[in-house]
This record gives sequence, C-alpha cells and structure tokens, in this order.
Amino acid sequence: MTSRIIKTITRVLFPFILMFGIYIIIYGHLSPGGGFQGGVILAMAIMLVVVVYGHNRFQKFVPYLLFIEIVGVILFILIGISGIASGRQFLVNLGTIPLLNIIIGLKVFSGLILMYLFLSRWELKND
Amino acid sequence: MKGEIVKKFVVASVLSLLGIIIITSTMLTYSTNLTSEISEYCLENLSLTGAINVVCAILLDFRAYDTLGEVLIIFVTISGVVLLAGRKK
Amino acid sequence: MIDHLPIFLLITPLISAIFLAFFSLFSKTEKIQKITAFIGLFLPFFYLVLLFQDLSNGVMEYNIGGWIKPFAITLVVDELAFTLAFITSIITFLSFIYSLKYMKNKDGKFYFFFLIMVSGLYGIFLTGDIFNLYVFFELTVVSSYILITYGDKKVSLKASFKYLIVGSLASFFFLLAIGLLYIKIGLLNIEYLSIHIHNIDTQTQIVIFSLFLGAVGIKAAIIPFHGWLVSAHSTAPSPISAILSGITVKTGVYIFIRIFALGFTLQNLNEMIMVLGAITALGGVIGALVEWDIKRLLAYHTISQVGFIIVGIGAFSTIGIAGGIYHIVNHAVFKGLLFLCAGAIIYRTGTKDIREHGIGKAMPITLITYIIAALSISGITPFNGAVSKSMIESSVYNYPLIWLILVFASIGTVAHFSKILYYSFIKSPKNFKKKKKYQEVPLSMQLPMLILAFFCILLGVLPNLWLDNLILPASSSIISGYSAIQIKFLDPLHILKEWIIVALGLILLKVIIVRSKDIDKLRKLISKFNLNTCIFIMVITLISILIFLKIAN
Amino acid sequence: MINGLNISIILFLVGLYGIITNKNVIRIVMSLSIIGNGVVLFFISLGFVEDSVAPIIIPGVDNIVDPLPQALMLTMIVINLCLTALALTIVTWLYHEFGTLDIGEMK
Repeated sequence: MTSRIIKTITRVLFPFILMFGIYIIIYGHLSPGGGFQGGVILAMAIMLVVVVYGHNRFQKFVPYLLFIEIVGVILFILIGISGIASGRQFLVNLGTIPLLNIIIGLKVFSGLILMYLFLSRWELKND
Repeated sequence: MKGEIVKKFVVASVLSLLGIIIITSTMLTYSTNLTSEISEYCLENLSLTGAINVVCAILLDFRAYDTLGEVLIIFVTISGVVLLAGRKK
Repeated sequence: MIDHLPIFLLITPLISAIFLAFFSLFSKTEKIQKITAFIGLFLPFFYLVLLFQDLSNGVMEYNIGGWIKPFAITLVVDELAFTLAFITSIITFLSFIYSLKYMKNKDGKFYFFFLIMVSGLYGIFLTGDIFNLYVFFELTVVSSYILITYGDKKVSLKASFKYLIVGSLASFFFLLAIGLLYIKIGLLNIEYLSIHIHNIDTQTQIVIFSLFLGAVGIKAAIIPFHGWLVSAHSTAPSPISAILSGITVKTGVYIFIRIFALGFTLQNLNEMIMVLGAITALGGVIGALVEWDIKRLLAYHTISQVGFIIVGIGAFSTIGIAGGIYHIVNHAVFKGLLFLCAGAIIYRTGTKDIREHGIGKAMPITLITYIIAALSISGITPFNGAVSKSMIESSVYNYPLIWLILVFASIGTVAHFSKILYYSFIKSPKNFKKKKKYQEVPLSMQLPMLILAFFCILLGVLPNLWLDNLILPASSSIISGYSAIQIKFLDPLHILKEWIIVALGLILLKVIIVRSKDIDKLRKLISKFNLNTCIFIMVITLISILIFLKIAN
Repeated sequence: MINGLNISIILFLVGLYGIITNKNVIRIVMSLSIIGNGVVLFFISLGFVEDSVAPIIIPGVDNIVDPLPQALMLTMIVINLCLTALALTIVTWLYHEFGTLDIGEMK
C-alpha cells in the first residue's frame, strides 16, 4: 500500500477530486448533483489520502469531524426555525437551498470519514 | 452436504413462488407520461424555490422535513459507530 | 397566528439531544447532560396540554414548508396521535428518571440516543405523510439498535444484530408497498391515499396489503414474525426495554391502524386479521410457558398483549377499535411498570432467573407495584387491563372460536404472572444458603413505579374520563359509525368470568410446577430457531397471506 | 416484460435468499444491502417515463422523468448506508466477543 507510484498518483489526483466534489455541492441546485453526492465525492478524496498514508496519522482529526457533525445539525434546525421566525411554517424556504446543500455536503463528508477511521481501528497492525 | 443443497433448493423455489405471485398480480409497466400530481405541483412552483434541479428542490424545499429526519439518522449512526467502535476492547 | 405546537413538540427533545452531544464533547461531567435531558423530556408535557385544548376544536393540521395540503408534508394531530404521544411522554419521562440510578456506571451518551429515540417516536405519531412515517420509524429503530447494545455484553450485541436485520427487512417491505401505492395513486398524504385507494384494482390491493402486513407484522411482532422481539427486549437495559415494549411495539400497531383505516376494499380481511391476532395472543403465552428468565417472560407477554390489540382492531366495530386503542394505552402503562419492577429485582439480586430470586418481604414497594401490574395485565376488575380486555372480548362475541382463544390466552397470562409472584417473591431461592438480605431500590427508582401503579388504578377505576374525550373520537375517526358505548362497569358477569379465569390460571400454574421437567425439553425445541429459520417462516406466512387473499377475492 | 420494476423485485428476492441461506454474518449484511439496492431500483424505475430526460428544467426540455422517486431514493440510499455501517460495527464487536463469524455458533 505504500509504494511510491501510489503515493505520487494520490498527490496528483487529490486536488482534482476535491475540486470536483466542491463543484457538485455548490452547483447542486443548478446542475445534476447536490449535497449528498458532493459530500461523498469529497469524502472519497480524503479517503484516498487516508488509505494510502495509513489511518493512524489521521486519528487526531476525529474531534474536529465530530464538531462539524454537531454544527451541521444545529445549522439545519436553525434554518428550520428561521422559517418559523419569518412568521410562516417550519422549514419555509427563504432562498436557503444552496446553504442547506453545503451543510448536508459537510455532514456526509465528515460522517463517511469518521466511519472509515473508526472501522479501520480494528485492522491488524501490519503496515 | 446433501441436506444443504436440498434446503437451498427449497428456499429458492419458495422465493421464486413469491416472486411469481407478486409480478403476475401487479403487472407493472413503465408510465408513458408524468402522472403523479405531486411532481406536477412541484414543477409549477419551481420558480419559488429558485432551483433548476427539481430533485434538489424537492429534497430541500418541498420535502425538507424528510431531509431533516435523514440528517438526524446520519448523526445518530455516526455517533453510534463512534460509541461502539470507541469502546475499550 | 399559526401555532407551531406540533413542531415544538418534536423539536424540543432534538435540541436537548444536540446540546447534550455538544456538552459531552467538551465537559465530561454528567450533571449538565442529565439536566438538558431532563428539560428535553419535561417540556413536551406543556406542549401536549396546550395541544389538548386545541384538539377540542377539531383535528389540527400543520403544513411544513408552507405548501398546500396534499403535496406538502402535513403534521396531523388527531385523537389517536394525541393519545399515543401523551402516553409516550409519560412512559419516556418516567423511565428517564428510573434510568438515572439504574444506568449509573454507563457513559453519558446513553441519554443522547434516548432523546433522539423520543423525538423519533413523536415524529412517527405526528406525520400525515407515508414516506415520512418510514423515515422517522427508521430514526427510532436505529437509535434503539444502539440503545440495546447498552445491555449485558455478549447477548445484547447478538440481539441487536438480529433486530437490525429483521427491522430493516420490515422497512424494505414497507417501502415496496409505498412504491406500489405511489405508482397507482401518485400521492403520499395518508388522508388523500384513503380517498383514492378504492380505484386500485383488487389484485394490486392484495399485494399492497400483504406487503404492509408483512412490514407491520415484523414491527408489531405478530406471531410468525415475532422472532426478534424476545431477545431484543430481554437483553436491553430495563428502562429501555420498558420503552421498547411499551411504545416502540405500539408504533407498529399505530402504523397498522393507519393502514387498516386506508380502507382496502377486500373481502373477509377482518377475519384474517382477527385470526392472526388470536394466534399471536395464544402463541405469546405458549412461548412464555418455558421461560424462567423474567425479562424474556415479559417480552413474550408483550407479544400476546399485542395479539389482543390486533384482534380488537380486526373486529372493526366501534367497541372493538375503542377497546384496541384503550388496550394500547393500558398495555404501555402496565408493561412499562412490569419491566421497571423486573429491573428493580435485577438491580438488587443481579440474576434474571426467577428461581434464584426469593426476595420475600425485603422489597415492599416493588412487591406492591408488581402485584398491581400483574392484576391489571391479567384483567382483574378494578384495574385498567379489565376494561380494555372486556371491550375487546365483547367485540368478538359473534366469533366463538376467537373468543375462546382469547380466554385461553388470559388464563395463561394469569398462570405466568402468579408463577413470577410465587418464585420471585414467596418461595425461597433454589440454593437456600445464598439467602441474602435485599434492601429496597433507591427512591429515584421507586417513584416512577409508584406513579405508573397509580395510573394503572386511575385508568381502571375511571375509564370514562379517558374514553369519552380521547379514545371514542379516535375510533370514530376510523369507522364512521359513532355509537357512544356505555362500559358496563362492575357488572357481575364480567367479574365472575375473571375469577374463573384466575382459578383456571392457578391450576395451570400447579401443572407447570409439577411437570417442569418436560417443559425444559420443550424449551430446547423452541430455542433451536435461529435467524435464518425465522425469516424463512416469515416468507412462508407472507405467501400464505397472499394466496388466502387471492382465493378470498 | 423485462422492465426495471420486475428486475428490482427479483433483486429483492435474491437478497432475501442470501439472508435465509447464509450463515456467515458479513454475507448477511451484504445481502441486506442487495435488498436495499433492489428497492432503490424499484423506486427509480417507478418514476421512469419513456424517452424523457433528467429533471433539470432547462428552457429547451419538456418531457422529464418523475423527480419525486429520485428525491425519495436519495434519502433511502443514505439510510441504507447508515444501516450497513451500523451492522458492520456490530459485526466487528460480534467477532471480538464470540470469536466466530458464523451466526449458528454464536452461543
């Protein structure tokens, strides 16, 4: 898993996948795509690096990822309550579709990476 | 080993019987035009949401409550995985 | 002013769960987490009281996102949803207080999943949209998988895995049925579905109904689909199994009522459901015959009580459905109480096997509350079980065979609960020298038990308080005929029947004790069922339901 | 009669067969996700309208596919993902506690 060829390829590929993921999230409501798909692509970019360079180095990012999760849910509910604050029902859309897309993108991104980091803890310590 | 094959054959035949019953009694075919009223309503009010991608508009505006429930499911599953995998061995 | 009560009811446990997660990230002290959880569970009471006043002037609707009715997701608060939400808030609040002491050594995250499960339950009871029902049911079920793993180590993991597989299978059946409904009607709002459902051709209606029945059968543990429930409810920690048995199984029954009220135009549908309910009632009791583990015994009785409710609803008469809904309320109360008593016994004695208990007079509060709960589950007159059981039985008079099965089931219930009383409290434990002196459980565990016992008596002595303004309008909204039924309270015929059942139950108990050897042989036979055979039996029952409906129509 | 709807019902039954006959726990989780994909295919082909394009409303487009099942299926796919992730975490603990992956021998 640690041969030089793979490392150079990941170093080359990583920024392109990252940019493609961000594009899918931000332009989600105008072109095919959206929060979920973009979040998964972003997670794949980071996952590529984590797999190639070994997951032990990345275990220290876990609190930050959990923080993104919690902030994501709080923002989602705040947007919902902003619908009530504007006098109409819960979750009324005040032009917030791109914002919701970004929130869901970040959530799915941090969720997938957390899943991988915690499931990979059980790997046999070979590399 | 012989009993194993017989058991698998029985299960396969029972399941194919279930499949035949469901497929023959529903006789589903592709629809030739957009019939569902919800999609027609969403197409009419699409301009209010400001999105062109109707799927995104439905997901985040017409049925945002589903997405709220689903965001919660992701949140619960992630903290469940963190909790379970984080327990001391 | 649009009053946002239904949404506040759902959001408060959510917000307190999120704050709890926030605090657990930074401060490790449990104090703040328990306070936020307390607030999150206590506020819904105020919303429900306010909702009750609004409920008097008709069903409340709340369109989310500001779109019009059939196309947006609407939150519908009618009498049925209100009664279930009210019972959920009571049982979840009390078992939260109970779990403060009971879950002492477990980490703080327990309350996070507890709160998310409560908001999922409120989400289920409020939505009027069928896909949203699936999403919130999945939320409740996912958080209950994790809560089950808080039980005793090895066994609860296996039970949680089994529950996960069978539960997600039920959700996939549910989704297939929603898909078929959507292709034929193109709408997702439950109220509008029931208007348009009659113009679907009967063959597709048969498939839709049997897929729904398969999904609901697994969720509400109707007999051929019940495999997962016993291990899941018995290995979970006691406050959690009190909620699982009290409320989560009821979500399956609630979905069953909503689907049954859709108005499928199929012949002798009611007879099939009543037969299924009767088999479940009897099967639960037979399953409990071989059990010595107190929580497995209670889990089997949850199955048999759900069978009573299904029979009540299958009867499709005002008294039947009212009896079914009232039994949902009663069962949530006395089953929650029974699980809390079992938890108290396990908290002190450490073992689940009733033969080693022999507590005697050492735990007076637990003894009294247990006796009240046992009397109300076996339907003795002054307690709440009697009212709803007699309503269900009187709704089945013109089907003598089903009435007889129900009577046998109640005889078995009496036998098993006197078995627990005899072994756990009266008889000294098997190995006599281990006779320790047990003292009573701490106050914070006694309080919920006493409150629930008070409810048992209140619901039994004053049934008309609940029936007239909550249960009867709920059942009238399901069937159009609203005939105000007068509960013949304290009439000698019912009391006589109850005491005969008690006498027969005690005789059955004598038989169980004498012949306990070959009961253990029976136990070996039953415990052979593993996950694969359970699901295979489910598929076979689904096929037989399909074929039966095809022949009948 | 080979259209997406019937194939998805067959896919559903293949997953069901996988759950019933398999003993290995990981295989059961895999067949569970097969059933999930079968149901997703069922919903997507529900909304299919003959010779029509993806539901992006660009001025020139008029015949579009029914967008609603696709929106429902986004939710459904994520829920399947979460179920599989949870199931796999429980499987790792099952292996750690019971030592075997065979559901029959887990006593």
